[in-house]
Amino acid sequence: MITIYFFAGMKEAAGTPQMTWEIEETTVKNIREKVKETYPQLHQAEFAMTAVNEEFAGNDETVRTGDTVAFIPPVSGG
Amino acid sequence: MITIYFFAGMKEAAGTPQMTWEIEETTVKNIREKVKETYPQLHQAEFAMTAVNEEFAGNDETVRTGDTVAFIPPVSGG
Amino acid sequence: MEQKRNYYITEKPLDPSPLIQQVIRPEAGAVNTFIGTVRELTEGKRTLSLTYEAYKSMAEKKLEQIGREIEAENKDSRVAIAHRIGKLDISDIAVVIAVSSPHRDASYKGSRYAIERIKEIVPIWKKEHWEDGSEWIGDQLEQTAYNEKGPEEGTS
Amino acid sequence: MEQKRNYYITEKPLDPSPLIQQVIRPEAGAVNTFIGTVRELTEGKRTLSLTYEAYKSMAEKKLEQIGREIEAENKDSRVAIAHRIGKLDISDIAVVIAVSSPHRDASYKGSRYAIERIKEIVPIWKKEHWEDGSEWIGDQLEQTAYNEKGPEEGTS
Repeated sequence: MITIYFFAGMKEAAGTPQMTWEIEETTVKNIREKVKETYPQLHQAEFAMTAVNEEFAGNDETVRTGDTVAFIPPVSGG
Repeated sequence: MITIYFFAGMKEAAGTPQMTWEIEETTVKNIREKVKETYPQLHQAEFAMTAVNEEFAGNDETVRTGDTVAFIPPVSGG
Repeated sequence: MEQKRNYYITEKPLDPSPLIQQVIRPEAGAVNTFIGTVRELTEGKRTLSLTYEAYKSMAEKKLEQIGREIEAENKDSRVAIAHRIGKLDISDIAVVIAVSSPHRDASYKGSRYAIERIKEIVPIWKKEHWEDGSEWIGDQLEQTAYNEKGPEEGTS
Repeated sequence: MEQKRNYYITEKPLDPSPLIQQVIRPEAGAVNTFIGTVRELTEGKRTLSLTYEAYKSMAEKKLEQIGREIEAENKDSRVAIAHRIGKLDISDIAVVIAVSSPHRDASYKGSRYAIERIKEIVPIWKKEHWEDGSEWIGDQLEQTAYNEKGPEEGTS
């Protein structure tokens, strides 16, 4: 199982801070597709940065069961 | 009477934080001479910056009775 | 005690003093501190309050990474950074950065680097609340938002 | 109460917090603070303690002048500066500068200007105490000391 986190505007658009996906192994690219299928209103899933296990990771990154994937919309801290 | 202040190394060299001069009107230049006469060991009186009534002032500045003149060796605060 | 850590996200009001104390040490003669506070007016629009949200565990890692980057650039620098989340009122402190170094140049440089870097890589988001609505700042719907965004004109 | 003034010389230990609080305000989103502390090693020589002396009344005027210069350059900046005098131990705070402004650029610039300017025009002198003696720093016997002195490598 892979856990997927949403924050800020994406969390509000999804109506939830997280979803899970029962899969052994996939890629960040496939997770974007899965999220868009599940929450069609989450346009940001197409382009928002992503982090795997709290480190920024690109579309080709392999994601395995137990991993966490977070969508990171443009940050605005400071 | 004009009051003349010494600080830091000049104060230690003079052995006093101040001296007075009973004169109605003079210049910073003359005060340098007066100080060198009074405390020959105060070499710094030749070139240290001076302030009249708490504002930096040059050699030509007129100094009148009641004024204070301070010798300001190179500062090292901060 | 989160006040004993050099990099943390907190919901509590931020006090700069403990962070400053954590970087003061005999080898350092300079501490530069940057404090970001909630500004009332941004481009003429009146902010009522802000809400900050963080991906807390990753944000703390990224704050620490920024500190390590500064210490790698100048091995005698020491860094502490804290960011507040939750609801903040006008003039509340959102972020505190403290950088010590033997000489002042490196402390200014490190502190400046830290605030710029926070605005690039630390997963924290700000929602501005105005009289006529609210919006997540930076959370653009266009992909170009990443590439075209200029210097952040947020709280600081 | 000297803690309510924005520019002062004090013999008491310096706490940055009240100075920071004095410049925080709704229009400002950024506060840059510079803190100079007593460094143990300067060019490899071990300092035991420092003594600072000031021409107090003039020094406070000059600190205020520096603040006015910064606020003239950037009308939305606010400045507070305090300098400690007397005997200071290693790691003690000698100077605190706090500059607030709407955006961070001006706060960094103002803070940096203030510390450079203090080292030029504020009548404060530092005596370093080492194991083998002590010396007033900057109080050179040569007239050239004024012209040739490079960036001060004092406490900060």
